[in-house]
Amino acid sequence: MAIPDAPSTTSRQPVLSLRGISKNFGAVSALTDVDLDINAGEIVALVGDNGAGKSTLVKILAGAHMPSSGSITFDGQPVTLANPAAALKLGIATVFQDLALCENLDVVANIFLGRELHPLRLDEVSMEVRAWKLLNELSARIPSVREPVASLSGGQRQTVAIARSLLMEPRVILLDEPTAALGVAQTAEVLNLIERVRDRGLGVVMISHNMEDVRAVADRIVVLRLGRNNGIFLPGASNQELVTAITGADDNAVSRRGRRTAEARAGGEQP
Amino acid sequence: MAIPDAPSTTSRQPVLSLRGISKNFGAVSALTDVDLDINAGEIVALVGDNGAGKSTLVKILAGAHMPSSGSITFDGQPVTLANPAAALKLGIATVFQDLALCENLDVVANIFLGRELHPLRLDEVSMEVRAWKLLNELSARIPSVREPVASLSGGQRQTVAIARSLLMEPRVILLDEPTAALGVAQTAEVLNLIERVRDRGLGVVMISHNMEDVRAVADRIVVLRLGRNNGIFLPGASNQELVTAITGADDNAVSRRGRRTAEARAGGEQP
Amino acid sequence: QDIAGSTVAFLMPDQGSTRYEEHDHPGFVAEMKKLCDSCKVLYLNADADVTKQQQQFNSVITQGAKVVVLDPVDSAAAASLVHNAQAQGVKVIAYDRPIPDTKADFYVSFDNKAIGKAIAASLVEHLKAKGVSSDGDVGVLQINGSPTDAAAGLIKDGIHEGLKTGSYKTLAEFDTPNWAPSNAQQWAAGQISRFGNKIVGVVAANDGTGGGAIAAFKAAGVDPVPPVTGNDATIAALQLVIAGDQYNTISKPSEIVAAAAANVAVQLLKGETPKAETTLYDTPSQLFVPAVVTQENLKAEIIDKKIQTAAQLCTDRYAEGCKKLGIE
Amino acid sequence: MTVSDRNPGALLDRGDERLKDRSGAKGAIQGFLDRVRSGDLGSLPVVVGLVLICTIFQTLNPVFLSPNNLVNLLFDCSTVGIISLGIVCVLMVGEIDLSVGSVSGLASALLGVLWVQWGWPVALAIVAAMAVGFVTGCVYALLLNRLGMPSFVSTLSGLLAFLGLQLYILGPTGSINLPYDSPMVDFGQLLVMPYWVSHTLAVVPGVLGLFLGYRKAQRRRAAGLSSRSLGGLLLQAVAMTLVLELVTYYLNQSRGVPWMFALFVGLVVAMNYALKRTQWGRSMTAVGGNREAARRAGINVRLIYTSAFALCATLAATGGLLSAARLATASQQAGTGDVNLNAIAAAVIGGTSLFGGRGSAYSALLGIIVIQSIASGLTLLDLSSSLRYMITGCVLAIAVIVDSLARRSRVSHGRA
Amino acid sequence: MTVSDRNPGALLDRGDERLKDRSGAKGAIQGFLDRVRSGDLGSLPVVVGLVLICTIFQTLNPVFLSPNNLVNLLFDCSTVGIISLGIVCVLMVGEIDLSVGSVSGLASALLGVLWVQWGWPVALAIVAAMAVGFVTGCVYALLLNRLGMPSFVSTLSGLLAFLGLQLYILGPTGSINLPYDSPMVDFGQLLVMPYWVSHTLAVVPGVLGLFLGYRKAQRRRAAGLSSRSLGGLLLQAVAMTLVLELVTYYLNQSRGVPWMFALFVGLVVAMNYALKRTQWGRSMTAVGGNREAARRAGINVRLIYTSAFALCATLAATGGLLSAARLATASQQAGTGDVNLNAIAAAVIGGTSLFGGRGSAYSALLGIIVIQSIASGLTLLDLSSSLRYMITGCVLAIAVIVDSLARRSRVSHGRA
Ligand SMILES: Nc1ncnc2c1ncn2[C@@H]1O[C@H](COP(=O)(O)OP(=O)(O)OP(=O)(O)O)[C@@H](O)[C@H]1O
Ligand SMILES: Nc1ncnc2c1ncn2[C@@H]1O[C@H](COP(=O)(O)OP(=O)(O)OP(=O)(O)O)[C@@H](O)[C@H]1O
Ligand SMILES: [Mg+2]
Ligand SMILES: [Mg+2]
Repeated sequence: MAIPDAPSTTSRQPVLSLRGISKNFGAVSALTDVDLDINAGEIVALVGDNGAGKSTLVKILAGAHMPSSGSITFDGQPVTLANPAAALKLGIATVFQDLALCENLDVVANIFLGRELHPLRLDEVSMEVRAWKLLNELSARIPSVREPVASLSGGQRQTVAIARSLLMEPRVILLDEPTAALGVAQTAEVLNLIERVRDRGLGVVMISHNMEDVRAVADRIVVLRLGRNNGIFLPGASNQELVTAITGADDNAVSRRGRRTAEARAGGEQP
Repeated sequence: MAIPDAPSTTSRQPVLSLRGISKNFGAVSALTDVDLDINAGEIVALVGDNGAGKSTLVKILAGAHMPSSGSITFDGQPVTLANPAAALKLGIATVFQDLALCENLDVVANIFLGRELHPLRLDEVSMEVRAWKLLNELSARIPSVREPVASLSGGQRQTVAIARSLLMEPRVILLDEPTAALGVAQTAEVLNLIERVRDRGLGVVMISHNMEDVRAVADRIVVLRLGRNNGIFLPGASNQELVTAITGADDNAVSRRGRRTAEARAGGEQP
Repeated sequence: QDIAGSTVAFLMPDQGSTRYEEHDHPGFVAEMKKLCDSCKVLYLNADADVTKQQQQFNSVITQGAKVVVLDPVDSAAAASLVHNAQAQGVKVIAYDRPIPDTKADFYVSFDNKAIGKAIAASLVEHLKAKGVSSDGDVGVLQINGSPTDAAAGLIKDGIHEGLKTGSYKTLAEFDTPNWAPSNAQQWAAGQISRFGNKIVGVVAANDGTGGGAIAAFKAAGVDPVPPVTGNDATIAALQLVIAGDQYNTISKPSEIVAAAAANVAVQLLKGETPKAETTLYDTPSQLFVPAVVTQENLKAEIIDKKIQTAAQLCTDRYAEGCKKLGIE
Repeated sequence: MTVSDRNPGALLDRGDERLKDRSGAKGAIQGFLDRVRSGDLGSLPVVVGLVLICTIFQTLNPVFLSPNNLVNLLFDCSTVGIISLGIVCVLMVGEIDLSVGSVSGLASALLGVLWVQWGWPVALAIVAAMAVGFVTGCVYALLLNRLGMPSFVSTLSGLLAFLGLQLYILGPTGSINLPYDSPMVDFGQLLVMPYWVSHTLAVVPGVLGLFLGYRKAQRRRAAGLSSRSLGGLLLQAVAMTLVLELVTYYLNQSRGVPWMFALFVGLVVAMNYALKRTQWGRSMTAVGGNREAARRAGINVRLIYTSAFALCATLAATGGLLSAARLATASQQAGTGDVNLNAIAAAVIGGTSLFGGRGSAYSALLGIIVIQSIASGLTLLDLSSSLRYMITGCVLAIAVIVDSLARRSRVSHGRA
Repeated sequence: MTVSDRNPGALLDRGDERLKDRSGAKGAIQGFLDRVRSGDLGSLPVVVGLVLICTIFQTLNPVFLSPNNLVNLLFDCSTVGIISLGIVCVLMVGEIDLSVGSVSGLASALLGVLWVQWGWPVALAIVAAMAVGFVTGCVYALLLNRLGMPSFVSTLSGLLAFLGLQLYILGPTGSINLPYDSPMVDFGQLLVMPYWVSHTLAVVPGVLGLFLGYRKAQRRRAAGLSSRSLGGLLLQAVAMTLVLELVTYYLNQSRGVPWMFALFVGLVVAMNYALKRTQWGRSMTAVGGNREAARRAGINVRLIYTSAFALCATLAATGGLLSAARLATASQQAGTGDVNLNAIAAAVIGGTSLFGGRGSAYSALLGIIVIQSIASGLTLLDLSSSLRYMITGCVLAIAVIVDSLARRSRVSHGRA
């Protein structure tokens, strides 16, 4: 169910569009000649093996890295995202895989970092109320928002990072493995949230290794392999198809494990 | 399918057994009166909501935290795990959720940290060969093992942390969300690995938020909720059961989302 | 006026030289004991820090000192201390270094400028006597004290004057940070590379820097070491003089000056006006002339005046030299 | 979106059942005990260390706590304290400025030359000296931002270069005396508050604390958050006012509270406000805690560095001007010696981390008081310099050990 | 377990297709250019800065590069260099020792008192002084390990306390002369290698490098890993030998290579081996990089701290002994002044991070050469001390700017 060429998506102008993006780190080429379009009101899932370059791509879109070559257009205008502030100004909100929280600040301060209410006289009460609301919306289980982030559990931190990105009114939202550390309930809430956000007309990029989640919410699935585009799929694509595109081989660890467990079960049933 | 009381597991002596473990952080009680048994040749899955105290429990077993109260026995002997070195010496290997890698060291150095070959004259060649072998076994996609860990992707780091724990010959292995950042192939390899390790007679504790994975490999599922034991299940338990135990409510985000998507699909089928 | 139980403070500037703790302070205390047994003497050393000295000054006044003997770290900065003290009715005796900007109640000192002049002039004379020609590009090196030390500035001025008594050029001049001998040594070593045997002598502002210069010559394998001056008559320097490595140093029998200061202090306590020999910077003053010590007069100035004992100086390695100079 | 398992009717921030109840007087005491056990005591341990030091010195020489000596102490604290306040700024962002001593020396030299020698109006000379400090800080920030030069090295270069400059501009004359009767020198040496002013000011913190605390509690209650009880607020306000009034009364037995110290405390309070209650301060803390995270949050990290260095160097210059006033001299020695180390040590002793992201303006105040108390206490004992050095070292260690012990238990509770 | 998509037949560590090929001469050049572009140049930039400094001073005064002056330079480098080597150790674990100057001063004072005054055998006096250093380091480590006292504060206390102790034990006499004809002083002032020894030693690094490099390449090839070509190894060995022989030849034009410098270099090489090729060094780096991760890996973090501090203080004492030998005096000023700052600055300038986990023993060597070159170069110019300070500051900045520029591009390539 791979989309051979996707002229249908070019009918409306993408919010954000990448062409020929490459990124080298010393002797390693993390990205080579990658193209990507993000439309408003659409969830693009970005999948790929470990080290495929997904986070690098997101960091380039978020202004955290500069691409080695390639062009980015936003609303049809070529832009250079020289730093994260530039990306934020364009309305690109990002949840990074490494979360990028300040461990020494408390939860409220982290959520509002860079966007504090009343710069000259911080309004702690309003910020705290707003923070609780956001966290409750995400079913977060954080005992106190006045503890430094250093003392939070992995999932609690991830929730904080997601709450951060909901604060501003973005045009595009980039989520780099947003549910990796979340509990089942929190994951469900985040998926709900992603759908709500899409319905409000935002462009969403979601990276995930969980194929169920990806197929549940994505409108389009873009596969990266070893830093290159490796096909675009619709959510209806089978697991097998996707995994093959991701690992680059029909016979991969997933399929082998699938066979093995199936055999074991069969063996177990006929003792 | 909850196990009401599990006398069957007490027939053989558990390798590691916790009784009445509590842990307070300032005003927050992260763990209250938790019991846990780990048998040889058994995979115990530890599940729970974000902030339920799973990682705290693992850190206590790994010697990284001292419990506020409670007792730990290893092979029937009461032990105090005053520091990680003590736990390692007993043969408890751990993959921490926050990975605990030294960003400034390269992959080989991280894998062998504390267990270098030839302390007075490091054998870099053998270590590098061994590291490549371990990484390939895990289907890792790491371009170079001589780069500092700081430059690795999230999943690559996690693979390194897992490779670390395979180096020694442990009695018990604790895996705190080992597959959270891994790609599909790598996840499959790790699940294979966990099963192989169990079959070699090790006790395995695995924390995961992915119920499929949990049910696929676990022999017993222990649920924590808000720092307390909240039931023990067999892998045959339904998703619904588990999620209810984890979130503490029948009507939770997961079930709501399930209903919603089902309705939407139904609605979509009858336009 | 009854002065029993009064408090007198004795404030010294730094540790650059051991004399303050070894000679001045004991000398002052001993004389005070003689003159006023029940008087209390407060002693503090400012470790070459102006602000510390100000704190110490304020502190002794708080403790009720009626007379303060002050050897200022920075002569200019001391002016305000004197000013404040006098406003509170506390008398100040300038000691060792003058306080030009404000009139202290008395000034007792060796003259630092005179010291600089004396060592330089003594060196010039020695060179002339040896028949060292001042023609061509030969000359002397000048190693001054710390650039941030006012006393060093006075000595430096004196050295300039002293060198004018001869016609030897100054090849190069150096302010030694913190009076550190190792800095002096490094600098001297560089000049030796630069000028080689054109260096006929070194005027060093104290024994430590002089010792550094000597070490540099020794390290460069220069033999014999050209004459090097010093100042303070430390044991180490006297030993070098005995061994013939250092040409001269200055003996300041500080006990005498300290005793004089004690006398003045007691008179001021009693409300008397101490009589002055001269007036310097508008301040009634009593100045002592220090003695230049060379091999010739070492026995007379040091041993005979009981400033150091032969036993202290003539340790095994210097015994032979001592014998030559007639010191037993 | 309803969260089914929160305690019904609980306050927004008290919903988690794992939180122990900490309301009411018993709760407050329990909370305090909890904090003692977990080592989360803020600056209390340093205060305990200070009390210890004071007790020892007082028993050794009763002049130590005499009002007169304390007034001297306050005068002496102010100059290095202000420099230390600047150091807190650069430490907050995880950098260092080794040149504060030299910059302060340069400022005092400039004051002497411009005001006394060239006859500029004193205000202009002050502004010029502070401007030089400001520019210096900007240059350090530029070197860091554009060239990535570690501040340790750039400020070390500055340390040397400015010392040279100081000597150079004072060169021809050496130290320069400032006129005694000028308001500047009076400010540094004599000016104290009239009694009524000091007593009035001593009431302000308590009243303000009560007022603001009450308003905040009201707003929090309205928003459904937990809030402090009025009783607790009142108790705190009364206690604070009492202590301050007592201290003021005691100091007024002698000369009174120096205006210079008031300036220092004013700057500390202002800095504390800026660091804790403005976006700028939040950004400073964030940059010090995790530079990359701050950058990704859209904070202009370069601007933050620039502001930190500029503020530090400007405060250093201010400190230099005040110490010139205190000495009534633009001295060649100004800013040399221990100034650097004392300024940095004060901040660190007060609890500001050398590694960035953790600290407070009050650490400068506390730290410098500790250091000056030791210095002052030792001047009251008749000791040779060698002994004085040794004892200073030991007492310093003791003063910090209390704090370290408290923090150690904090680490063992997993929140280093 | 077969990895289907690796390049078939590729070396174990060259399997990833994203890796650019870097074998062969062209690959090596390409790799170098890559590294230039990404700023991963190790100590090359500092060397460039050094060359820059040397050129400038040489044009200003041709004595600068005269063999005689260089020999002096090497003598002077060794003392502070050894202290700086200790600083590298504590910086590696992310701590600091501010008291190295005082400890070195104390050691030289002990040498004077024990050897000259009390008549102990010189070897015993040396051992005693070093033992004092060792114990000092252990005490700092104890304070850190048991009480969690930040090393900045404990060593600051040490700085003061040991300065006092130094003054105290030298008290009665002030400075003490060391006998000029003793081997100790000879070692510090005169002893140089015979020509044949220096020329032989100059060959060693090249030959050893070639031998070990070849053996390693062989082993790697056997293990299926990529390896360096013999040509490259040979080229490097020849180049290194040539440079060293030339330098040796040049120095032998004057007095020759000082044994003291040889000792320093020997210690640097040993330390480099210990840091890079032993488990201990790995643990040091790990503790400096992420203390908690190291602890969780079962490393005895306390022991590592103890070894770092003990080594640092012992090396500081050694440096103090050598500087006493160099000066032929146990002076009251020994170890005061710039010693601390120079020792720390040398390590930092050489590229060791103040924040732990990154550094090398060679940074002490390089850094101290930079610092001493500046000092020596300025010594040869007739400058007032104010100008000298200013120029030192500026030249220091310039020397580091080259390095900073290189590292900046490194940050922009995402590997800060
Ligand atoms: N700062 C860096 N310096 C050097 N190499 C880097 C850097 N960042 C990423 N890389 C390399 O680029 C490649 C792609 O990394 P990236 O983080 O984009 O992977 P990813 O697709 O997000 O993987 P994962 O699923 O594990 O998160 C990896 O091989 C990694 O080693
Ligand atoms: N060092 C600490 N200091 C203070 N509180 C802590 C600390 N570590 C954990 N906690 C608290 O303990 C609770 C349990 O945390 P823990 O990390 O064990 O959760 P978890 O079950 O692993 O969650 P997750 O699924 O998100 O990883 C959390 O509320 C957290 O805030
Ligand atoms: Mg990623
Ligand atoms: Mg966890």
